[in-house]
Amino acid sequence: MKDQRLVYLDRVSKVYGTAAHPVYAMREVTLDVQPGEFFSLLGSSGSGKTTTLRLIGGFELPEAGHVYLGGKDVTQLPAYRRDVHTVFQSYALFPHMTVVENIAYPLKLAKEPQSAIAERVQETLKMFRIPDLGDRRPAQLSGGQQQRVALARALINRPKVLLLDEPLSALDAKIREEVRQELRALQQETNLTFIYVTHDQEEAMALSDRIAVMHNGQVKQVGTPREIYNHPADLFVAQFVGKANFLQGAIADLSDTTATLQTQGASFTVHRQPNAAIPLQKGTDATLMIRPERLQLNPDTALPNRLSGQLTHLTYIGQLLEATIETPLGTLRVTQLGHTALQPGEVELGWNPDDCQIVDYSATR
Amino acid sequence: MKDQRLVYLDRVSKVYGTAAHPVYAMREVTLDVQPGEFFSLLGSSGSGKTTTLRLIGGFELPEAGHVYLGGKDVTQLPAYRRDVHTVFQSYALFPHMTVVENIAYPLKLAKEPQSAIAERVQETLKMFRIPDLGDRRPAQLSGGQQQRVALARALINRPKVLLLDEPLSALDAKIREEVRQELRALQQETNLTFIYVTHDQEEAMALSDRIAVMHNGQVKQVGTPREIYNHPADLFVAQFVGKANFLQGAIADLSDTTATLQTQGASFTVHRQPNAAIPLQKGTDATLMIRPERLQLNPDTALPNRLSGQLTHLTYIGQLLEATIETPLGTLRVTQLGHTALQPGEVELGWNPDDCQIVDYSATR
Amino acid sequence: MSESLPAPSATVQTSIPTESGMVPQPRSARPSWLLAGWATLVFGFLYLPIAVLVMMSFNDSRILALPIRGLTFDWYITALQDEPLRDSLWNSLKVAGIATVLATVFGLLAAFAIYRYRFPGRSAFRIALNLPILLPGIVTGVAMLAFFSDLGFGLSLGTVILGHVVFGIPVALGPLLTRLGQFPRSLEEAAYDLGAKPAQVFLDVVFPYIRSAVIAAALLAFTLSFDEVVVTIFLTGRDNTLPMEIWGRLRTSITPEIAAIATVVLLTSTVLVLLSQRISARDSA
Amino acid sequence: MSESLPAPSATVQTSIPTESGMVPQPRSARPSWLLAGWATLVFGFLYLPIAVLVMMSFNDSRILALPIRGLTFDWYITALQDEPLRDSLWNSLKVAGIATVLATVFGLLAAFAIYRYRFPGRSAFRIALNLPILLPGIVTGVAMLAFFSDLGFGLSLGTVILGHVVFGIPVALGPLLTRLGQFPRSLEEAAYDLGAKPAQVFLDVVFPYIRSAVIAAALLAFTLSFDEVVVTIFLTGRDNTLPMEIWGRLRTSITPEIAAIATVVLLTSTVLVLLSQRISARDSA
Repeated sequence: MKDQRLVYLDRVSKVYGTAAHPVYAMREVTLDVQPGEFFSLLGSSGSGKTTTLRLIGGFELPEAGHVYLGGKDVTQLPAYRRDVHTVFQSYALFPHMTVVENIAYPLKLAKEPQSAIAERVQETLKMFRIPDLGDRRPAQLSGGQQQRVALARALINRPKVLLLDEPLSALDAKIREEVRQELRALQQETNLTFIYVTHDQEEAMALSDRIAVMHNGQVKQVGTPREIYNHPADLFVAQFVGKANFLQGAIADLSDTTATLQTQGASFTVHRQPNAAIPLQKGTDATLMIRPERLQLNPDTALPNRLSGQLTHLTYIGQLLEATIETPLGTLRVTQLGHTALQPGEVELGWNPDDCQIVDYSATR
Repeated sequence: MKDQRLVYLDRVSKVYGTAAHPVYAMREVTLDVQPGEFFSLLGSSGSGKTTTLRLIGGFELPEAGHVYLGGKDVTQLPAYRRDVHTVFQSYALFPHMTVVENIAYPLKLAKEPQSAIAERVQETLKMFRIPDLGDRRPAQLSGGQQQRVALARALINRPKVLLLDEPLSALDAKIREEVRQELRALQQETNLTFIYVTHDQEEAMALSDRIAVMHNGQVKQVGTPREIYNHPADLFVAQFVGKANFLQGAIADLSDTTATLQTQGASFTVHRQPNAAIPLQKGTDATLMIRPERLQLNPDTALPNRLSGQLTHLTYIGQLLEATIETPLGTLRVTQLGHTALQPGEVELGWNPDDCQIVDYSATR
Repeated sequence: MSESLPAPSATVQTSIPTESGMVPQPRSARPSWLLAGWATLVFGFLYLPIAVLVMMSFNDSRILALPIRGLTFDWYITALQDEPLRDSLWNSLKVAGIATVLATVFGLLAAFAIYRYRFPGRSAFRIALNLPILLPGIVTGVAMLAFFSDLGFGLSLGTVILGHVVFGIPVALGPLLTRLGQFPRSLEEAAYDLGAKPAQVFLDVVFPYIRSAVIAAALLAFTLSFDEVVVTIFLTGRDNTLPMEIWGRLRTSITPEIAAIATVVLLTSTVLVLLSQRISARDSA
Repeated sequence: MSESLPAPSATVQTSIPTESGMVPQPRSARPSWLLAGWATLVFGFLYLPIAVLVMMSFNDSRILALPIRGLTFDWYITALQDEPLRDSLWNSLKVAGIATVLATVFGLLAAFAIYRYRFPGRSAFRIALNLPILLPGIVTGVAMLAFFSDLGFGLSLGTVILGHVVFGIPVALGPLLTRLGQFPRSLEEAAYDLGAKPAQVFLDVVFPYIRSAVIAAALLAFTLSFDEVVVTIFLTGRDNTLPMEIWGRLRTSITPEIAAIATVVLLTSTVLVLLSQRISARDSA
């Protein structure tokens, strides 16, 4: 099934700096991307996500490891010999060429006949709904239009893989939402493989089939948006993706399917993830994570995990209402839909064993 | 009750450009800010929000209208004669002065005795939890630390009003959330009046007592976050703040408390806002707005407004799950909490008369 | 807004209509008579002498007295018919032409080396290249003279060209480095990415981007060489360049013919300099 | 990752350990021998003459022949004891000192006017100020001479100073405008906001920000004045500046004394120029 891995990084390391003070931009990164997948690299700046993208694009040489494209080792191949195109963060449109000349450039390099080029360019302009902009220069276009031209140029000769380096970051918030949907639709129509770099978790979650969360040059977790949000591999992923409440305690009891966390004066039952990488042991310290929207306020039915506290503060942001609740175990946040009726005062919190997860097995770090 | 208006703008206009081609940065803006209030100016770039702030700060002269501070006309007063301080977007810390010198600068200008200055500065450093940074230069501080120094400098001699010009925009997403909470706490502790400029509606909603939504130099609506989100004054505010679904139709029936909107093959009952500025008339075209989280999917009880459709697409972003539903009246979006179980297929939508609102009384614009 | 606010009175209202055509000055604007006075002083001092020179060249008398009684082109015709002057003009054009080509090519190479490669001593390399333009011409002139005579080189227009190339390189380097510094590396990467080989990347993307700077650099180098006196004096043999010829004749007194030829040199230099500034400014805007 | 992926073989694994100390070159790096060769050529041409001059000044014979047989400071002592040389050095320092102060002050005023006020013809004003440094010295020299003699001014060190100020202003303007262009307007507004009146804003905020540029500008103006020859020749009376004195003596031949004094001028200029560049670079980094 080797063919299934369209892009495959095999323990790739990229080092900057000197031998005495090496700075690892990537540390033994292993990744595979399937054909037709929308794959995101999610991380903050300095996490190595852009370096990973540049390495696939052919702009960097790794110190160790191999890069495979369609089963072929391309580690040493320069960018112009790789069947992979990039949409740069700045779009990188050629300022002295018109939109048509920009879009035709890859075809011109491939030495296609003039007439075929003209036809393909016209088709592409139509497809990206910019047929009237052909004679403009990049400087005469809006941000959203430039983005479309950059996409059109990168896609016109159908690369195996399209790499996108934070392509929405230069756009206004409202346009970004719109372009995001277009991007997803484009990927589904063309059925091409997209590798997408972003620091915006909401963007990554909304767009991707799978996400690789990166931190300090390492891949922390690879999975679908749901897997990453609901079953973060460790404390870092739990904190980085979404908001979360954490409770510290010690493992008091273990069964095949559940664990019991003992805190001061309370104990909580947790559903164990069958594939969790965390080796739980009775007696060790552990951190429990509960997402704010999983906590139920004054639940109707008796839930296995319960905690009472004081609702002290409400933050209203339209779609959502965030309640701050002071409990004996610390401050917890609860999120509800915006029009929920809540009042400050005494509240009862409850949640189910599979609404929470152990994300760290030693609180003594 | 004139004293209640700490800041009062009386039909202020600010014009750039030439007489032949005037560009209105502010057009007859009237605003009042109460003492102790956290007041936000929300708008996109070019809406006039920053010009309004600069006018209150004393950096711009209006072409028409008056600015009152504590009942006194300060329209012609330069910045250094106004008891109002600004936290700039860039923080504007003096690069050749240390943190202590920066914070002490307003006291030095006020010719306070050296010993009193030293004491107040030390207090302030402690209050802002930066006691160890006193000898550093601004360039040696992180973004969050610079922000605290800028706040400390602006607050040390207790101005009547603190103006904040997008103070969080230079910070990382995660720190921004943290600083936002600190800012709100600071305002509540000190009980000072904050006027806050932002383009980020979530920030404005989470922080403010009241918000003024600005557009093209005009104030479109002033109100609490809940008022603005739930009862937008017009179509612009409805679109600008939060996400919304819109249905076009004609007013078929009117009573004192409700209106009926007739669309192709369906009619909907709307609760009328008593203070709505929109003069509804039987027979006119109208636009109905429903927030995505107010739409109920396959409701248990029979709701007055119903619509059936096809759930075609689900976007998962952790806390929230957004469903795209194709109906005979167009595409609607429904938002639920992230862990809600939804499947594509036939669905029934329902909502109550007070979950929706008429936002525009003529669809023929 | 609370209901009890007093309605703004009519008197307030009438006092605030926008005055038509009034565009407010920013707060910091001061009265500009100080600026105007100072500008007059400086420009008077700077440009009056040049005005006098130009008037002299058009005056129909050998003695300049204001107001001018009559205008003439005679001095220009006299200057044109003067064979040594014509020869020196031709020499100047030859020297400046060759020096410009060499300085621009070497400047382009140096600019690329500085821009592209991170090598040890990169910034020292840059300063070392810039130093000649800032060092006293008389010292470098003396040094080159000593060097050439030590090597037994005969002085000629060739040695003048070499000298001008040394000064031309840093002059050409300025606009080239500025423009290359603005070149977004991503444009180059985008070209590679779309399938262009290194030579194509240079021709299709890099050169079009810096073309205006190359022209500006060449114009500057030409002007410098055309006007140079100090180093030229040391390095030339029997052949004179135009400024040298003017110089030689000035030893006695300023004649209207000299004023005419100086006016031509002035006009040419001004046009070339303004042209090069305009070209640089157009693209970096 | 699917379960059926073949495990990477051991041979692959052994071939990819990080070689210790290997830091990769960026893709675009070419062999650097071309660069090195070219650098040698340019620098050889540029700096060998200067090296010859310096060697000459330390050589214990009147004739320079390599290798040098002995070193001596005699030529420096001879130069120092030479009264006309000493006088001309003193003249140069006077002229450069006064011209520097005037050029820096006027340059500062001009820089503020350009930076702060939007007045009609602002960019023309800026170009007009810059032109003198780019116009041929011989033309401006001739023009000033014609002007002064027309006005009946006696030529003296005073006229030289005036001429140097004209060239010094644009030179000083460069670093000042660059630095003022970097000045964030918000710093000024912050100072006003916190209660500072206009004069305090300048002293507390603006001047500290541009101080380094003022020093750099003054150093540059000084160097220019100290080294200037062309305009000085036209404008001086009986008093000679140091470069003029060297010039006059060179008419015969290069003596080791001249080499010694030229070495001193060279060293001073280099130090001043490097100092001004360092000061500008330090603050704008």
